[in-house]
Amino acid sequence: MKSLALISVVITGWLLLSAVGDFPDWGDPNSPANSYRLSQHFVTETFHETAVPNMVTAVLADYRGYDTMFETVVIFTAGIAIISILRRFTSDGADAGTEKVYEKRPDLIVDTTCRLMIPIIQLFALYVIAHGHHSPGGGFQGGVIFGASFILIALSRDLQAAHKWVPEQRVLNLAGIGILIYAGFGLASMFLGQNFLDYAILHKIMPASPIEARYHSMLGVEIGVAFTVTAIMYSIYSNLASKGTMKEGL
Amino acid sequence: MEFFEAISAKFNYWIYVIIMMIGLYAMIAKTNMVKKLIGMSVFQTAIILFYVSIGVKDGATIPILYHDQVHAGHHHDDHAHNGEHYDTPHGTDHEADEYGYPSRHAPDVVIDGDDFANPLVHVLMLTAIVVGVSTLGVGLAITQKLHREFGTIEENEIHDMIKSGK
Amino acid sequence: MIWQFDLIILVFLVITAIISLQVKDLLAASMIFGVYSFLMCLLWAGMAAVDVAFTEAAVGAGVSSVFLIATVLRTSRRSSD
Amino acid sequence: MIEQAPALILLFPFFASIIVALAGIRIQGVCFPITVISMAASVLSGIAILGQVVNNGAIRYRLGGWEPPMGIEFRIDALGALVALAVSVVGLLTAIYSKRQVPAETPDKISQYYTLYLLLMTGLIGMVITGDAFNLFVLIEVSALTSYALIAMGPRRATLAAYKYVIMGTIGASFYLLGVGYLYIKTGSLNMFDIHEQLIARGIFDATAVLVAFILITVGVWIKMAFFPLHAWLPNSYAYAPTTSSAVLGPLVTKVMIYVMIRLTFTVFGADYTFGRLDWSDIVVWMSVAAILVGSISALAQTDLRKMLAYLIIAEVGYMVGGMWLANDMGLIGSIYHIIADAFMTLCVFLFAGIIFTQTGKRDLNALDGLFTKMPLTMVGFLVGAFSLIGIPPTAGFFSKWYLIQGGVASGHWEYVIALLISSLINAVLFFRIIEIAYFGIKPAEGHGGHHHEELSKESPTKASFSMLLPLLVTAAMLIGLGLYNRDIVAIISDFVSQFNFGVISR
Repeated sequence: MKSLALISVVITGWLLLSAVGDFPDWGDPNSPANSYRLSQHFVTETFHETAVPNMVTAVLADYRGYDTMFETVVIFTAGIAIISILRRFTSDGADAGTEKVYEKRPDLIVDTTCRLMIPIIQLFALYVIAHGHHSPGGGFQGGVIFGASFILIALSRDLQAAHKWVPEQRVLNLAGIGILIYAGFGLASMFLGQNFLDYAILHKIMPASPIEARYHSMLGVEIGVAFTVTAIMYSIYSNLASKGTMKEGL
Repeated sequence: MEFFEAISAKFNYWIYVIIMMIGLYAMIAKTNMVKKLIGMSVFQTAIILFYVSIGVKDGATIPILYHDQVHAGHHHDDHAHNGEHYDTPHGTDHEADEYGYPSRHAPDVVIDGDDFANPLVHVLMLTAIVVGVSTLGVGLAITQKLHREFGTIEENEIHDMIKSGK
Repeated sequence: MIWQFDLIILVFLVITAIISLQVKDLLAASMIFGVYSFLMCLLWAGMAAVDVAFTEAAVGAGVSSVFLIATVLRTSRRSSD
Repeated sequence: MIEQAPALILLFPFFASIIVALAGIRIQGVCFPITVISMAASVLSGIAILGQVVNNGAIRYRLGGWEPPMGIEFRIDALGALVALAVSVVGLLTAIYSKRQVPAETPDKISQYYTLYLLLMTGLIGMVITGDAFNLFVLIEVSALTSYALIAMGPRRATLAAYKYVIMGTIGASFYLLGVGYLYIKTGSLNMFDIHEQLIARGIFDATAVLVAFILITVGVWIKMAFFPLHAWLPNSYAYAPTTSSAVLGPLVTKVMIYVMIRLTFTVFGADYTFGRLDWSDIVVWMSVAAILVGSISALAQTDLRKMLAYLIIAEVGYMVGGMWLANDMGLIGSIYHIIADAFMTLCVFLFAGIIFTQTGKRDLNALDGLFTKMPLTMVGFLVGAFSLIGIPPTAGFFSKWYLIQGGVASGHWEYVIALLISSLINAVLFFRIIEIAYFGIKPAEGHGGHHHEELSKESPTKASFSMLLPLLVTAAMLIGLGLYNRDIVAIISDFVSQFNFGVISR
């Protein structure tokens, strides 16, 4: 295996390096990728067409919104895939693989610190989601941070404690609803007579101009992404940490 | 010296290939499944590094308009700095679309294309990071299932167990 | 982007990548992989890709490491290579 | 409504998957009807698209209303419409087949199974109709993640095969992504048609980066389609996965990747570049000859029915890759026609293998002992599929091979023609062996356990239920139908093929 790996690495590496000399210099503003009308349009016109100052958010949620919908679907797929691979709904007694990793004791310092941190983390996550139009961040990043706060609960106490907040069923509902919110914006624009995901037409049902309709729809879409990502990140963790039994975490 | 310049202008691309090959080697040569998955993540992040390197422009800043820049067009507006409030200046002589709304938002804001890094590659790589973590999660779940069934996470040991008849 | 910093981070990236793939203890490998992701995040932040860096900080250095550690603790810390 | 058909063909299974995920956990009974209804609606949209394309030419559908290349667009031409329809029909048939199988094989994960199944269909249909190179990567990953899970839901060896598939599949998809990056750095565009225009406008066909991009994309797609030296992940994955999973993965995933290869080669790089400037036809055709021979001979060595069929897929992939690289009209027509024909004949034999596995509980060929009298209809369905794989008229397999051989003769690649004939011969040997076992039973001389097997299998196999038999017979009928109406289908394919003037490509 090692010699096979070495051969393929050498061939691939040589192939990739042979093209490096052909690339434009690093940081060249006049390289084809940076000067072609595609990226120029995204830089100069995004604010005029969507009213969003963060170009990345606008391109992510509007120009390439279809991609982002499937990005959310990838996350959702991963969540469902991990449940279908690992989850065991029937408890068949003692399992040799899931012995306790260490003795669990409630730790005062850990518990208090997490109690203190979790509200702040969640508040920050909400800020990241809501402020994605104006600063780095957005639904995905905020969703991961929000999911991390639930992971912190599960880590600091027990998976059961976290389950009281977010039962398995509710997690999956949240994930599905997130995608439905996203695709719902697309479907709404379809019903109003435009193509899938054309938010501008939504101004008919929003008190806003077409450009502002794009702005507000993007926020809605980001919230949908955040729902799915939060739910699936926690779901993946709880499955991996309990080896699919959902009984006890790490 | 010429050689040094040729490298220094593109050293990002050189090192991305090195990192990527480290990952590829681990994906093929390692027998431990978790190691293979770490190698996979290294491999994928190297590709993301390559894409991000494409979008760099000398002298450009992050692809987010500054607060002041956004409001530069609103000099007629006294409340320009009262928060995130970018409403369209109605009643000016801007072209209107079929619904009677202005077809461009804040038309007097002029943005120079060379001032901001290429946002497109950032968008693509956000998606690629998501794909990477999803694949990592599924790979880890399969690893755990294999550990549950065979009691090991070494691929060659599992092969031996199958060959010797369970 | 200051290219000196860029170069230093890139060298550290290569080092951490090699260490995380060579160390026999998988828990240590996961931790060093987190360091690798964090360095990558720094690099991208320097390249003006703040959104990508933010995501990598949350996903690569955060959640991915947690997933890896969860798997390592649930399976085995030992690695033959 | 009709102008939204390009989006609807994909949105029906997409929305259905989420509804199944949400509602199916509580009420498991809704999973199957929702799946079948959504796939049927998708088939109807596919028919609408095909009608529109045949009458009015290629459809362009702008997602988000943005003008390409700023936004993502669907561009569906004759080839895309045909393959998309074939994918959705196969999806519908497998969905019907899954009614009894899924509760039997994965009893506690029915809703997850159907969710993944519908997401796989969404991904595959999306791959066929998208016109954006990066969007294709995202959809490849959607279908790859679902495939990993659908395989890993099986027993022990399936899980190991799935792990291998994760590693190989990720390398393939990453190579593809890297290739797109190399194209992007030279052209600045992501839309497939726009990349091609930019390559011409900038005159950079000679650039090393474009060559490396071509190699990376081709090798990445080859890994995903299990082309010969890169096929290691396929046989065990498809042989040990749950039967419904292999019945949908076997016919579709490799065929859609071949479609993707044709799409990228002809739309992004162009026939002039691939066959004129590079002129690697000889090497790739020889590789496909190797793939055909290795696949067929390995299939001959198997005693496990499904593993044998999995090796046949590798041989069939060799047919199609070779047919495309023959670089003439007939080869390309044959290759595209074979995508559709092979989707149905692989489906036919995999459905048969699934029925046999469920009804007898055995994996090896001895399970077929004397089945002609016990399951006559099942065997009739299988016979049509087997005849098609061998290439006996009037089944679709005969006509696709006919075009491929014509292409091989026209381009002078005799080794390809000979490999096709040898492979047909081996298929004949394989399937007549099965027919012999099924019709005459195992002769006592063939093994000491023959008598013992007979006793066991006499009581166990029961007649296949209607939901399993119906898709098998429909598939068999479609194989004959595709064969009888081959002229109409080839006429549609020619619409696509005739844009490439192979005659004037300078060699």
